[in-house]
Amino acid sequence: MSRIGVFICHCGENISATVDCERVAQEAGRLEGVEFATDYKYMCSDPGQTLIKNAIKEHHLDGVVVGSCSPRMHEATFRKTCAEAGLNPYMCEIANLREHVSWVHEKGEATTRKAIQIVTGLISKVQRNKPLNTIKVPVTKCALVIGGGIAGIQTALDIANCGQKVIMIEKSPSIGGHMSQLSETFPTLDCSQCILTPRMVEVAQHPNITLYTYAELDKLEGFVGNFKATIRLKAKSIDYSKCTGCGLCTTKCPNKKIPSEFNEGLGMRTAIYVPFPQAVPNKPVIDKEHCLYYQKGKCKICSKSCPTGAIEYDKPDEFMTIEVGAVVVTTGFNVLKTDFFPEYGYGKYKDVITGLQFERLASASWPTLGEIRRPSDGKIPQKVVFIACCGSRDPAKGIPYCSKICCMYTAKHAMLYQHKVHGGDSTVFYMDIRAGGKNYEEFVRRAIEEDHVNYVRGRVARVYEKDGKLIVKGVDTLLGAEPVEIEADMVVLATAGVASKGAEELAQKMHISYDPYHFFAEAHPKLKPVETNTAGIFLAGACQAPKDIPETVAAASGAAVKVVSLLSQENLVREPIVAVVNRCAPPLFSTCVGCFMCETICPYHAIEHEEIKDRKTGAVIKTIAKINPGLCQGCGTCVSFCRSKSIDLEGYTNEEMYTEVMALLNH
Amino acid sequence: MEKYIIKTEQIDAWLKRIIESVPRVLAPVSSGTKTEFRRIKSPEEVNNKSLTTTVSAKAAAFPPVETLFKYQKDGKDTTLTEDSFDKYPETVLWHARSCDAMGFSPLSAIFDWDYKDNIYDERRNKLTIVTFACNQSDECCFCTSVGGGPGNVEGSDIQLTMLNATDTLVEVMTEKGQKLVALLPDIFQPLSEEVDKEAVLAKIPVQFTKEEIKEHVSNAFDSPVWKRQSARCLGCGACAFVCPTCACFDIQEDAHGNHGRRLRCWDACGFSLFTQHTSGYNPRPTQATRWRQRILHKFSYMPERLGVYGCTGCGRCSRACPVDMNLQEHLISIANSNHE
Amino acid sequence: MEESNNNFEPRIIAFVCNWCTYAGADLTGTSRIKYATNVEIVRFPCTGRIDFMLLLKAFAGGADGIIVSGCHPNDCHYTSGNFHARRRWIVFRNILNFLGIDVQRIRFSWVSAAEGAKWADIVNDTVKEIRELGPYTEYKKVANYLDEEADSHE
Amino acid sequence: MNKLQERATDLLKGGTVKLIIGFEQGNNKIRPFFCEKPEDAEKLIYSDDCSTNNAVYLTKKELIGDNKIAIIATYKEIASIIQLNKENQIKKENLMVLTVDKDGDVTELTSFEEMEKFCEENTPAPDPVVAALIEKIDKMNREERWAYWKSELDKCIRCYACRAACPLCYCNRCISEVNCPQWLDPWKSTLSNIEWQINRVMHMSGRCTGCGACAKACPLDLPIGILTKKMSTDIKEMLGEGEGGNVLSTFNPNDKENFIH
Amino acid sequence: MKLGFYPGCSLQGTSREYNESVKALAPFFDIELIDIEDWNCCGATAAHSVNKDLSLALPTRILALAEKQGMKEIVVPCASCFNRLSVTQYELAEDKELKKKITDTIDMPYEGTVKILNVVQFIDQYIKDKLTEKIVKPFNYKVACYYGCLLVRPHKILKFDRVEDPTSMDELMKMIGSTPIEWGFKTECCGAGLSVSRTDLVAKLSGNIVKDAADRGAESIIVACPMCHSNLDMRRPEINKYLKEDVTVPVIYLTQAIGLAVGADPSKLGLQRHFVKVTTL
Repeated sequence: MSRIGVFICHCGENISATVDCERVAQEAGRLEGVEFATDYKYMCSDPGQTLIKNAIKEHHLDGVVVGSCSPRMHEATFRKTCAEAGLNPYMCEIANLREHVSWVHEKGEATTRKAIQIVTGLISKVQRNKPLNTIKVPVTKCALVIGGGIAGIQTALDIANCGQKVIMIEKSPSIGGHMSQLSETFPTLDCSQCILTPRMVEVAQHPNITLYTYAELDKLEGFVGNFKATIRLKAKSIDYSKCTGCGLCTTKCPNKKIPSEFNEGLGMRTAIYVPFPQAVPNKPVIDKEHCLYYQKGKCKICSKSCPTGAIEYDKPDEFMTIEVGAVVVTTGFNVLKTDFFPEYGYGKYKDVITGLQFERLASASWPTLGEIRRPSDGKIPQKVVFIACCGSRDPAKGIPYCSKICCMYTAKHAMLYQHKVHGGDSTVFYMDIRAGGKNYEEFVRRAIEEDHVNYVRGRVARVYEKDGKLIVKGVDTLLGAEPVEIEADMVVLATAGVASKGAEELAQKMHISYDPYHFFAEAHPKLKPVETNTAGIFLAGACQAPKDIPETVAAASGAAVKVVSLLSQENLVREPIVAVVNRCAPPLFSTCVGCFMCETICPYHAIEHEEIKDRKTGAVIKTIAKINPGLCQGCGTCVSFCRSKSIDLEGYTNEEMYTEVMALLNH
Repeated sequence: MEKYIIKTEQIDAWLKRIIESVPRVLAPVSSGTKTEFRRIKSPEEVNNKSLTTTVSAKAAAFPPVETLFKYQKDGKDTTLTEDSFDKYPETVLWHARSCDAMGFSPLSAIFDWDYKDNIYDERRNKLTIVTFACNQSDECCFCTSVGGGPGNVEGSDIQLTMLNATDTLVEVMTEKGQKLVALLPDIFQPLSEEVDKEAVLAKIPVQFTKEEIKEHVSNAFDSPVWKRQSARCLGCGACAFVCPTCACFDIQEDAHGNHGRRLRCWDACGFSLFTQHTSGYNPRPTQATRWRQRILHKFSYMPERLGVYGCTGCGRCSRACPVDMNLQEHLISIANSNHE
Repeated sequence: MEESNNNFEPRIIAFVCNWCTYAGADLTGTSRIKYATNVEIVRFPCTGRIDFMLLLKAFAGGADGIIVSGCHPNDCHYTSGNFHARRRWIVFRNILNFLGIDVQRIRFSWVSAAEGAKWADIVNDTVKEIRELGPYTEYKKVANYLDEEADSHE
Repeated sequence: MNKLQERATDLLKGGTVKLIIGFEQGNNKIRPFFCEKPEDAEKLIYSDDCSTNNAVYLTKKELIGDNKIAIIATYKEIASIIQLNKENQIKKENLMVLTVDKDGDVTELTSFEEMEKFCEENTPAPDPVVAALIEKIDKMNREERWAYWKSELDKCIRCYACRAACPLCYCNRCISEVNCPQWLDPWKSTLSNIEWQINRVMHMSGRCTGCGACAKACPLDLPIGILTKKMSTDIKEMLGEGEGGNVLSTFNPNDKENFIH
Repeated sequence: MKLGFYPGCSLQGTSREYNESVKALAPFFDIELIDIEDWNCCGATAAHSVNKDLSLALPTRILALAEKQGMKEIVVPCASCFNRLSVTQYELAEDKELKKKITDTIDMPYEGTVKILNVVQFIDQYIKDKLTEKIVKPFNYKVACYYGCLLVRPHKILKFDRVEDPTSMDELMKMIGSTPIEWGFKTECCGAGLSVSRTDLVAKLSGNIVKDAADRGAESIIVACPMCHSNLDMRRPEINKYLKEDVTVPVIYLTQAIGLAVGADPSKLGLQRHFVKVTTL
């Protein structure tokens, strides 16, 4: 027989003005299994809590129902009170007599009746409750940052500066990401390299950061605090311990006609190469696809020229397994290329380029030393057309979203062009100007007003070449939809920002969700913007959606704080409200029959396979589902889905809920 | 035993009178493809053509679920209430078959072998059974092999046999039966000359004897025959639930907070849960062991302990079985087997 | 058993999720919006946790109406519990309807934590509708058959 | 001996398989047959007239153990095997699926792709009786429907033959056997009979292959098969062709919600 | 090889040569094109701006007839007919209620199973493979392939080629020895809808197309749409007036060009019916 204590709070007069609290306590006291019932003015006050504590001790209560305000207010308070009196806190239930009764009903018999009913329901539930203990999960004190762009750099530095270890992996030979390709940054027009390079170096030198470039995530297992990541270290063909980064090899390499990724194909590189002068690490890798040795079997000129003998051919990719407590995904974005826009002639006409290519043209370093020269003949274009929203906001192109950064960088490009080509003429075709951000609108106005960039509101239908000119056919919607034709020397397309290549595959490896455009999905668009649905995996930057640099950096710092707050704990303490798969005696072991149809229902991928083995022979007798308590968040969807009722949710078990419902109905 | 002749066409008039006089009359009523014993309000409802009902007549005295007692808790006090026996109505079971009537004897043997089950006894005592001798049979029938027969009167209070298109023989075995005759005495003519009842009965060949089966199975506990025979058994409860002699029941609580009742409900030995212990251990872990139990119980344990066999050869289990676990076929094979 | 609909007070059980509708109902309280007393709330972590059997059991236990409410689509605290629940209800409602069980007596709704007023409306609306439909006698009759009939074998 | 019997003899003689689950002639009907000895192979027949779906035996460990077995399969069995596989209940390496064409030739379906293809090509025509009954019930008003089902399901004796006959009802513990809480009254009563059918149909949603074994197993011939049939049709209409079988463990953000206020 | 064939009105009137050339081409590849019996107007440009149901019912009837006559695929050379038939099939597949309404209207069973092929798809599927071996006289010219709009838009429904920069005709022309030019007018509007009412606009729009093709050295413009053809060909006097120059580049159907390449009799291809003489070829 249970010994339940019932405590009805008046909440001053908040409850007692409409509910006859004394009667509620009396009626509750008459119920089977109720050992003690009383009412009190302020149950949450010190004397109120003391009353509960004393009653627990005096009457040896094994369960408590407090009729008071909403559990969202004081459930934690009263559970703590119970715990202090030695009662398991999960043996305490709150009947919501204020928000759900006294504040929404008039004084009267029906109102008091309802209060009694609610208390009755919870008395029955608490009789079925089981004592639960918080779940403790040990934490591996190290974070994995995937992607070495500005988001990854910022995250890694912030975590490392808090004294936690970080492992960063970057798939290309150098960290830096897209930001390292940019010329100047809006809205300040400060040099991108100038602000980024010091941070790249800091990453490389930070004692708490281990950097692996040319490395990719191969596999991720485990759960929050306890991930096991397998990293593929792609063979660089260079022994970095010997390489001094002198660069001699790169000057000797005979294959010099490889379009440089860093320069977006506007410049060339060799097969053994450092992607850009400020690369971190500043040591070369061999691009096997273009290396004569790898392709044809002979050459080895680099090896001959290397003063330290650092070249090592034919080494396979290596795999490394690391244990980390948290993962931050900062894999960034891509811009649309290829012939996605045949009507604009990209790929067909050399002088139709993307915004990112323009960044390289405007960059003070490669490939034109900061002079705007068009790719076809190296001439300085006198008339440039910038087309915004190339792909973005165009459901027909499969990209209904706004790429967010294009308005600003297009204004920046036009401005840079006007600054560099005096007397040049620039036109921007746009849909809307979205310049929300600190100093952003002012920046665009400056382009228009001070630098006299010609802004035309309208779409471009087609770009074609005629007599050495690019004919841009568009429309000016502000002038009554007049067709506009501009003969341009160069056209710059503000192509949409899209999810980075392989994002979908990566998401599947990590079991995080992604949106229809393969951008990774945050756990909550507003309140959990850097978390994913998988506990312990965080996001920052443009892998989530197109973002500009300030936003990316802010998100990166946010993600870093989340990681640090996770790693700073010895153990993760979790509410024990998790699902469990039942176990029973042999020969059944569990009523779970292992259909695993629950696997797809769990938003957290918390359902794992557990093999039940014969103790002697080790043969697998049965494979059943097992809920990983580190991953389970306690939604209980699997519980009501399971046909054989083999899963139950602690704190909201089938029996507890069934009993509560039946007791509410006095059935 | 009194014997009468009644004009077949007058039977309905008699039944009508019985319905008017007796609180409950159960008779085979067809709905859809099946015929079952149902409470009737008029003779027209009866399906006179039906050979047997799907479910046997045992529910007339042993319902699928019945209340043993009710309880009410108030604080620390508990009040128990038993149903008044007045709740069980006087009942006439109309148009049953010999095999139905025969089934009540093993039932009574089980319910009364040491402790007298008042509830069962009361229902059984209030039951008057009017059987119709069978002039047809089907391939599942094997009453003659287990000591019964199409015109067997054991357990019947009255048996009717249609002699020809116009006349029906009425055999009254008991006082209860006589009471029914007395409801409309004018239509019964005393039997003037002996009639050949056997001639009109269905011919059901004897395939084996129950004693033979008993002898075979009593020593066959470890025989592989059980596994072989039960291989296709799906483990449902159809055979037990339709059987006229299966009396296994489960005690269940219909509990609702402070009140509830204790119930007796049909159970079936074919269910895997039937003998499962709380620990998870099951002494009859396979369908083969459950099938063995079924046969041994009916043909070995019951005759040994209660002196009565648990089978009337009605063939209901065979008809109900979704996978054609034909009892007669299996019994023949047991009878013909050497001890394995 | 038969109650006249005028003074019939329906008993309605509300199955709600903790994060949206329970909080929404709290807001109704803090906003002091009044509604009918006929509804009692059972709190679940998520609509995904609400077993369809509990709904049937509520009817069997004597409820005249049921409210099931959770987070709006895309707002689920657990991201997809409400989507799974919605599917379950789609199938469940169809089966009930085919069996002739009165699905009008089950009100499904999405009430967010900000929709205190909507919660009051839903409750009042449901109470009104159930009052018009009357007590769910036919279901209760089946549920209490051992009381109702002298002998089940009829 | 026909080709099937020859093949069976070979398989058993050669020890390729320990057991062949097939069909034999029973008492006026075709019934499942477990052929373990080559000399029994001549009893094997091929028929799609058996009311039992023999795939039901594939999840019975006590019968098949860890042995390699063969099943002589019709559309019904194959459709169930495909679904059982999706639910991790089939050890493909221990199962040989044989089917017989109209010329008596025996074909082994070695992959699930082949089985899917077989099912696509051999989908039986819908049962007009079932369709007519569904239509009739659909046309009733709610009260009539309730009266209909109440009277039909009142007859149910809870023998669970419907469950036993269903290849996809393979749970170690059925919800009807759960007693904490006692979701379903374990005795015959109209309410729990109805609740049992609701559970059965809900649990079958998206999984049911429509073999009709449940209805054929019912000793009382209750129209329970139309419940699963109706459910399958409704699901297809409302939720489209689900992937992986179970519509209730997946969702589409655009699922209809016209009933949600 | 037998295939269903829907000529439509244009191919019986202004574009007889298109019909003739498709039909002339077929025997070279052992294809028999069978007209849908009792076919009706597809409603083309007019119906859908007047009455939506009518604009769907007309093509549905055609497709229903094809189904009834056991056709699995039908060849629809007219781009406008192709467009209307495809759009109708799509809309009815998307909307069950609409399908019911329309099939009730035409009072014929309709499943929507017939595959609709435009002329390029037809050639791609049934002619392309054997084309190279059949060429007797390569069509060795510089050509401008002009697709117009009806063949490719709306892409969501037609799913044919690349909507902004189609290349399928260019590929075929390359196969028969031509050199297609790179140009920006492949899918520009010819003014079709205003063909009769605003010839001045047609002159302007079609003029720009013809001019660019000519300027880039095209010796002929290849089309697969009767509307395109009549605007670029029949309206040439107006065009030339607008352009203030005499552009003589002929406009010929894809099927005519291929027909010439495989050695069909030019008169059977209807080349004599053009307004802009094709003598230069």
